[in-house]
Amino acid sequence: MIEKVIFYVFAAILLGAAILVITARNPVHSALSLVLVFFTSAALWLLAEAEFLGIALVLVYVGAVMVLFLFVVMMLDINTAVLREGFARYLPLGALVGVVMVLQMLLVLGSGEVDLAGLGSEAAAGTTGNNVRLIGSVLYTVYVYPFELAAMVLLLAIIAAIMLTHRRRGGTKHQNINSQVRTRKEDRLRMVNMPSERRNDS
Amino acid sequence: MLALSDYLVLSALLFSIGMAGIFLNRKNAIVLLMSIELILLAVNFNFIAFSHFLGDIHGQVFVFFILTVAAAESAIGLAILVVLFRNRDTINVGDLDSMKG
Amino acid sequence: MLQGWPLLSLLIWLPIVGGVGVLLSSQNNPDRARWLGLGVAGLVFALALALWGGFEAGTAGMQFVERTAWIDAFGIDYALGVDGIAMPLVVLTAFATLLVVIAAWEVVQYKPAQYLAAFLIMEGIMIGVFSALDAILFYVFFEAMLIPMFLIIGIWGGPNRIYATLKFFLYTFLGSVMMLVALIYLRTEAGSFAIADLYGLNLPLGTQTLVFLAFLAAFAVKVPMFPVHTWLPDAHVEAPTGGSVILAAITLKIGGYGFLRFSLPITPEASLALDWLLIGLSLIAVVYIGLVAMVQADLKKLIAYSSIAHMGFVTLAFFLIFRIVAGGGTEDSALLALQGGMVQMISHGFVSAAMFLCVGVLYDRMHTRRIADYGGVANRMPVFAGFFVLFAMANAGLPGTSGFVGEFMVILASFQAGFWYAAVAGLTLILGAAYSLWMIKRVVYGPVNNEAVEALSDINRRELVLLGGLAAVIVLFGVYPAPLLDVMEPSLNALLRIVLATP
Amino acid sequence: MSFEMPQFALAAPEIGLAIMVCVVLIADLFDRSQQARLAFVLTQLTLLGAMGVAIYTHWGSEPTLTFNGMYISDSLAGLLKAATAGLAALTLAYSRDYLRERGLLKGEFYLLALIATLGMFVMASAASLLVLYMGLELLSLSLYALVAFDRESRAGSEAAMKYFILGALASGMLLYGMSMLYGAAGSLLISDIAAATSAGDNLLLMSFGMTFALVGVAFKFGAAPFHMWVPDVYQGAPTAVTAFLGSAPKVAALALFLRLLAEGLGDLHDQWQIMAIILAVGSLAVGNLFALVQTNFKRMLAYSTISHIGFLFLGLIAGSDEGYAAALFYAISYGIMAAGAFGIIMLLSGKGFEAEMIDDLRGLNERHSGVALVVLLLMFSMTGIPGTIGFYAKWLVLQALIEAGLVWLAIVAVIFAVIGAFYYLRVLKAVYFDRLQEPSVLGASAAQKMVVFGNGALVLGLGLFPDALITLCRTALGL
Amino acid sequence: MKSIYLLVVLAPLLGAAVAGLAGHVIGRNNAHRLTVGAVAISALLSLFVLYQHVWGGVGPFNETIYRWASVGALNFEVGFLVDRLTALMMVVVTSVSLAVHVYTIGYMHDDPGYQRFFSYINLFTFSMLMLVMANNFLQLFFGWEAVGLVSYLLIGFWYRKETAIVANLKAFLVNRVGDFGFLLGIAAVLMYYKSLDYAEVFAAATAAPTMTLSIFGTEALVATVGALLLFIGAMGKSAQVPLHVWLPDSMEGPTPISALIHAATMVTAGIFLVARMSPIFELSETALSVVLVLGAITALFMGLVGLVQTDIKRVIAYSTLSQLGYMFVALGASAYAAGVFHLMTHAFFKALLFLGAGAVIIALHHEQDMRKMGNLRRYLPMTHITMLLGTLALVGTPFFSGYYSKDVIIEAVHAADRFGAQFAWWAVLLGVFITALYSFRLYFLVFWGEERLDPKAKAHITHLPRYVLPVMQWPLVALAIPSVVIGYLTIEPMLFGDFFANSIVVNPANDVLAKKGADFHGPFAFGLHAAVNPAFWLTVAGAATAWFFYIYRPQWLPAINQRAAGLVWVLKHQYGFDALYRVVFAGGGRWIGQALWRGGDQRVIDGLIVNGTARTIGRVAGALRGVQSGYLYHYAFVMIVGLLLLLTLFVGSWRGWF
Repeated sequence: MIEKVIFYVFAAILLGAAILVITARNPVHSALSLVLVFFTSAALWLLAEAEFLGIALVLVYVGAVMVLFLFVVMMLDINTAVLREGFARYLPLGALVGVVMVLQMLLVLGSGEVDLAGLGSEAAAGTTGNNVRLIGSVLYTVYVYPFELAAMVLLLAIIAAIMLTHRRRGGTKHQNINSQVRTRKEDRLRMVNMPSERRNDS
Repeated sequence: MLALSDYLVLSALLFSIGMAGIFLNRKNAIVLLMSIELILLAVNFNFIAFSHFLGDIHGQVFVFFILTVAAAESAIGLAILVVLFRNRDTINVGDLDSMKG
Repeated sequence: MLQGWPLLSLLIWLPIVGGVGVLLSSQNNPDRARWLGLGVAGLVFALALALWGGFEAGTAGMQFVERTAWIDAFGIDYALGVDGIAMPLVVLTAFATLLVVIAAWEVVQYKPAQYLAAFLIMEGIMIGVFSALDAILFYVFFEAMLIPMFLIIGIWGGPNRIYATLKFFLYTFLGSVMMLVALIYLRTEAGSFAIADLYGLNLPLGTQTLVFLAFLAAFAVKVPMFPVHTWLPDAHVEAPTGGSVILAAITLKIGGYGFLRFSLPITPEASLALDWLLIGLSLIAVVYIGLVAMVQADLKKLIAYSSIAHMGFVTLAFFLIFRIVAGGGTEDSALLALQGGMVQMISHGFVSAAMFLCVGVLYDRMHTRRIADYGGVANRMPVFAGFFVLFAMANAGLPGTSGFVGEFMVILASFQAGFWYAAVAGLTLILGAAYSLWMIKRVVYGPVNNEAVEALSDINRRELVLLGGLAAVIVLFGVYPAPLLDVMEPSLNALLRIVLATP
Repeated sequence: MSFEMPQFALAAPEIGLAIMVCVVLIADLFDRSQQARLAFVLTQLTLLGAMGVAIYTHWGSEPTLTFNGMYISDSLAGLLKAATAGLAALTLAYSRDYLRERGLLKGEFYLLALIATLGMFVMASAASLLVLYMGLELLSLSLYALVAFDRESRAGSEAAMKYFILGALASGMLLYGMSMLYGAAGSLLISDIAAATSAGDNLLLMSFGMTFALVGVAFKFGAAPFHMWVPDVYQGAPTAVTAFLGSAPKVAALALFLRLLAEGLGDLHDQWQIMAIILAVGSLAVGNLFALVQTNFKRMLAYSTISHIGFLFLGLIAGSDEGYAAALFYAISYGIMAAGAFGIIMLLSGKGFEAEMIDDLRGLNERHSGVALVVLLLMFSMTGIPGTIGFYAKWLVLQALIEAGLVWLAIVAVIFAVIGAFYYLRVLKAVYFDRLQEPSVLGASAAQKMVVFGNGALVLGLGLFPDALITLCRTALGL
Repeated sequence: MKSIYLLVVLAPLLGAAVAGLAGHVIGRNNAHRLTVGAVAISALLSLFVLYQHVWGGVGPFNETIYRWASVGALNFEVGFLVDRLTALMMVVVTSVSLAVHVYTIGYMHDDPGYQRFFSYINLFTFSMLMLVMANNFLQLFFGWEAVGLVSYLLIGFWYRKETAIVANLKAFLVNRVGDFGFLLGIAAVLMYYKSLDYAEVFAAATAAPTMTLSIFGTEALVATVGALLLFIGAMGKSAQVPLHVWLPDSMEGPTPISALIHAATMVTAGIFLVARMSPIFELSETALSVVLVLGAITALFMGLVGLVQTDIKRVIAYSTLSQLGYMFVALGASAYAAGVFHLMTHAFFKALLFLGAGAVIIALHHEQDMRKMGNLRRYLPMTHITMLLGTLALVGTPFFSGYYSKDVIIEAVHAADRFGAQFAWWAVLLGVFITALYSFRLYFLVFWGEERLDPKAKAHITHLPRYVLPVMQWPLVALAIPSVVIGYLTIEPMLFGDFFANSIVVNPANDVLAKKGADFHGPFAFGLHAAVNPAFWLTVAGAATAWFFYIYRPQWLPAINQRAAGLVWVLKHQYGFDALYRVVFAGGGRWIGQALWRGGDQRVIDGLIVNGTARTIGRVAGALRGVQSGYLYHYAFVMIVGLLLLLTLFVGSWRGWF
């Protein structure tokens, strides 16, 4: 019973925060709401006995990813005043589509049919015991292949992020003798044919 | 006792909110990234719920990988956002219409 | 002796390889391109004559058969062979291409190597169409024809060439894809794409009807039959002379050939059930198109419309056979209809080619195709005028020319189906003469109309060879068509048995 | 949790590729040519080697599972990998001149392409939802980065943003579906899912998940109505990237479909068939109609891609191995055509000049008739005219459809094919019929022309002798 | 004999080919030497053939020369049937042709198309011979069309003249209308008699005289349908109402061909045809009645038109029409022999008249208007004499050839008792008066009265020797002789003897000539009989009337014309046939053609269906492209709607919504 109460309370906070994420005027508010979403999620995951993931979510997401988000938000210094206009105009149609979809999904998920075939009880054997140990025991054995792939994904993320955002700092100057010697006229000199600029008196 | 459907319904709502965030957002691209996080979170809920009720750890492992990939994805997404901002001085979604038709 | 040779493969690939050779070797050397093209076309024609020479006239079966596995996964063979129906068309193709090469000699100045290559490749593909024994192979050639013709009209055509070539392409493409669907469907029934295996399937009538309609879409556009004929006048008007010649002389025949090779034997019951449609459209073509042809102000359009009317005769003949047999005619009369249709096709190949070459001769000198711009050409070009009148007469079906043979046979045969068929078909006698000779009157006869006509010079030796050769063939087949008919008879007879056996 | 030592040898293509990623990454640091020549050469060698290794490892073997059932080695995987690697190599071969002229010739380009290829390899051999997802993300993330590769390009970054957001959304949907499949089957292994499906467990949940998964797959293909990203991304990305993006990943998307929907959910065929029909017909309609009104060649090709995907889906709709083989053939042949078409754009473009409008092709026949001929072959191949590979692709699909009894769909398909012919012909009109006042000489390097000719020869050669490739595709699917 | 027949046919063909293809190589003189020689050979051999058939005891020849084509059991062959009818026709054709050839040497002397002309008339001779010597319908049709072709070429010989090229087009097209029927007739013959060979067809026809077929919803005799269809062909070629309109216009051609083709030979092909087909026509009372009535109409009404013509050649042309009508009347009355007999006599005197008219025209430097002639006997005595003889023969002066042939026709039709015979009899009787009237009108206007020459023509004629050229004069003489005597010489064997033997078949019940034969007591007696013959007195009346109005009181003429203005107007417009055809067929055809082209092809098929579809697709595409707005949220929205669509589909099928 207490589980239910906890579940519903956190679920309510979760959904409220999620709505705030997408509706907040200020992206910083959105980000902070998202942090709240993650926290409540972590709580709910703990409720489902996924302790490791719950903690990881807080550590990784709240601790790292959301910081990154906030960093970018602040770095880009986005003007918050002009945002959100037009939101209301499309809301009816958007809401309609959203509501219809939610209703259909709920129709399926809430139909009771999904709880069949031994899914209803949480008494299965696999989850008993130390959650971290369980995950740890399969992660490097059974899941060695995806694990390596995950490494590849991270490598990819590093390469991509650096490639996209890294800029040679403007201030540093260094010579490349090779290229200076090999240079040809066409590389340096570009003949541009453009009309002379009219003086703009008025 | 909580039922599986409780989790699934919660996740469905979260998923819908995430999707609504994507098509309702007219201005700020960064919120789109956050909406995606919501969607992935909803998926994670599903996996954890199933994992819990199936008594099967593999769902949780999947979530672990999703978290990893989502983090990488965020990194790349933010990088693209930065590139976009440098090129256009805006991340206003409504301005991204140079290609159409 | 010749039966053992891969003569058909040679006939298909020699021009294609030759065409590519011209393209590769002579892009910047027009003269070399011309001589090379002439050499290849001449060689192919010689081979085609050898094909005729080696052909055994008395049998109905396929001859010069070649068979190599091609797409093993579906049991599709590279299977070639000709019977009495296909062989004359192969020879006609080689002949027409030779004419085109000669006709282009100094006339085509823009990228002559590409021009000749396109026609040579076209030649190989068209011969492939006539000699394919496998439905997919047939279809491959059938569709591939679009490529060179698209370019020929589009690159060397007239001012409105783009509209014309797109229309040509899309029209024919739409028709032929329907056929592809039908062929694939037939494979599911027959288990093979070999054309011979598709005969005698005994499909239910409803299915047959659908298959028949699909074939109709392909072949009716190609022929072209009313009401899907409007691409032809446009294509002809815009095409260069050679393109018009090939279009009229060969590609239209492929439609007729398709009816004989596919529609009738594969879907005989549907042919019987829908013969009213085909006959009706054919008769409309004869009368309606005849009338339309009469009022054309453009020489090529007029001839194009006349082609449609003539091809209407062909389809009429092919689909009247059921009514001939039902109407009390003998099977010989049905055969007469088929023979007539075939002869009409071949003759029209010569005659329309000749007409278009004549227009080409005029166009090269005057750069106009408007009838009103001419008048009194005979004063300046008497030899040409003689040829032109002869060809117009052949177009009108004058006895002694090849144009007569088919018309005569078809009208005789159609009477067996009923008086009215013959009566309506016979109107072509009047209409054909009307539009052909009215055109002659306005172009060839009369006083010299303007200074441009005054400045005309008579045909040169090259043109004399062209037109003279055609005239000789036209008269020869008009006076003595028996060799041609004898070659076709066993095959047509066999076809007739297949068609008439089922219903 | 039982654990058995994986047969690493079976994953030789992936392992090799992953190693080479690292090698290229490091080698590029020491490459002083400033042109990433080393990275290029290594990448191409890797891809060609990977083709060989893939065939050697997978071809002809009975389906073997390893990595605890997460990795499958069968002929299909071999062919898919060989095809993706080959197409990737082909598109990369086009890219050098184009990248050099834009100052983009950096090792990262080849690195990202290699990682993307790795992702495709992973998908081709995936026997688990998780592996499938990881492969997909490897591919997608590389592609997002590649689209934004030209950092100075406004269109490029815009395209990348759109691609990223929509791609992530699609990934979310796919994952949502996968979570349902997991829930219904109680396992991440595709073989277990197939077993659960045929046993009839939790069919409602399974079908529900399948619906979402199908959306994810459709997005990767670019099938309507999940196609919206395609034109913008194709147009905005650097052409070298578009070429890469437009060819090999289609084969990978097919791998995704085959592994997930055909192998895993083959028994739900009745359920997804109708959805796939909607996707197919929608793609045919949207692709062909929108392409008609384009003036930008790249954008037109994008819509043409959508229409081709529609055709490809028709093969999948049949739900038979014949149909899958047809779709496989279609994907490979389309990859070859798309590579060629974008290769032509790269060939024609010069420094500071993107030859991406149809009008930029005008008078090409006068500038270089050989290249014009290749364009001709490519366009007719896309139209589906015999003598080119594109015909057999369409033919096989139609055959599968008709054998499945869906003749009406075949007719719809060919009608759209005819409509589609129109815009391909418009390209040829520009190439052949429009004449320039003063045709300039085509200034492209001989090497690049050779690649173009090779591509054209491939289209023609396979158009004349398609038997080998058809047999390969059919064998891969056990026919 | 076969080689002789072949030579008869091939000699002119060879001449035509050489003169036509190599005319400029061999030169003018060689061209006419060659062609005249060729025709001379044909003529001599034809005479020999006739001699052999009549006196040499040679029987009918019926053999195939070569197989043109065969389909199954059907054979299409080229072969000759030479019997007495054919032999007679051969002689008529070649002899008139020879005369015309010789005459042409003079007439076309200055024409640049000299060789071409000779080539054409040689070709014509060949074609005509093929026609008359055919032993089957195919070859008949070949010859039929070939003479039509040459006629076309020759009418348009002076192709610079707009009127000439209009006339030849008209001639060809009108003939084509006839051929249309003719070809259907051949088709009918093939269908019901299973062959195209005369002998087999006639045998089959005779064997099944009552075979019927269903047409127009009623049963009709095959013989009737076949005969009528064939007769349509004959109407075209022999210019019977209503297909007569081309013949007067054909006078645009050079005069020699008017004589040869449009008077003596080609236009009589229809007569020959019906005579040849007598076994079929005899089976159908209806068909014969039609022939009879149409012939009678032509004979009377076309003669009337001749009265108002001012062009010398057109007068003769209308006369020809009228005389052809006479011949058809004879055929319609089953007096085939009389028809053929008239054909022969008419060939000579009508050719003579035309050549005479040609001589006049040449002498006056191409003046054809009779109002600008008069009193020419002073300048052209020889022409005058021969034309007078021709005129006398035409009007049927006793003992002249025309008298015999025409009178027999009148008598025969009087004796016939089939439907229309009564009308025909009146028509031909009245026609006699008309014939005399227009013939003598011409004669008086040209050769008598006051001189009304143009100065130019006058100058031309006075510079000439007394007659134009000997080569033009001799043919006149040569034709004048048979015009006068041939009837007297041949009436007995041809009409009342057994000359035609089996070549013409007459049902004994219909055989009016046999009835008349009882009253026949030799040609001389027949000539004397004129005194009690109304026809003769009508002739005299006609001649007298002509004399009265054109010599004695020409000043009364205008008044008469005014009185009968309406009638004259009608006659001058040839009863409106030309106008009708021009408006209804030529104009209507063009109007329909335009309507079909602009309305059907351009507007409906191209505009609405073809381009309309393309336009619609384009519009739809243009409208749809707005969906691809470029906005990310729209894209996402579309995706989500797509998802919703699939989801609805799934949920719907699960819940059974649809």
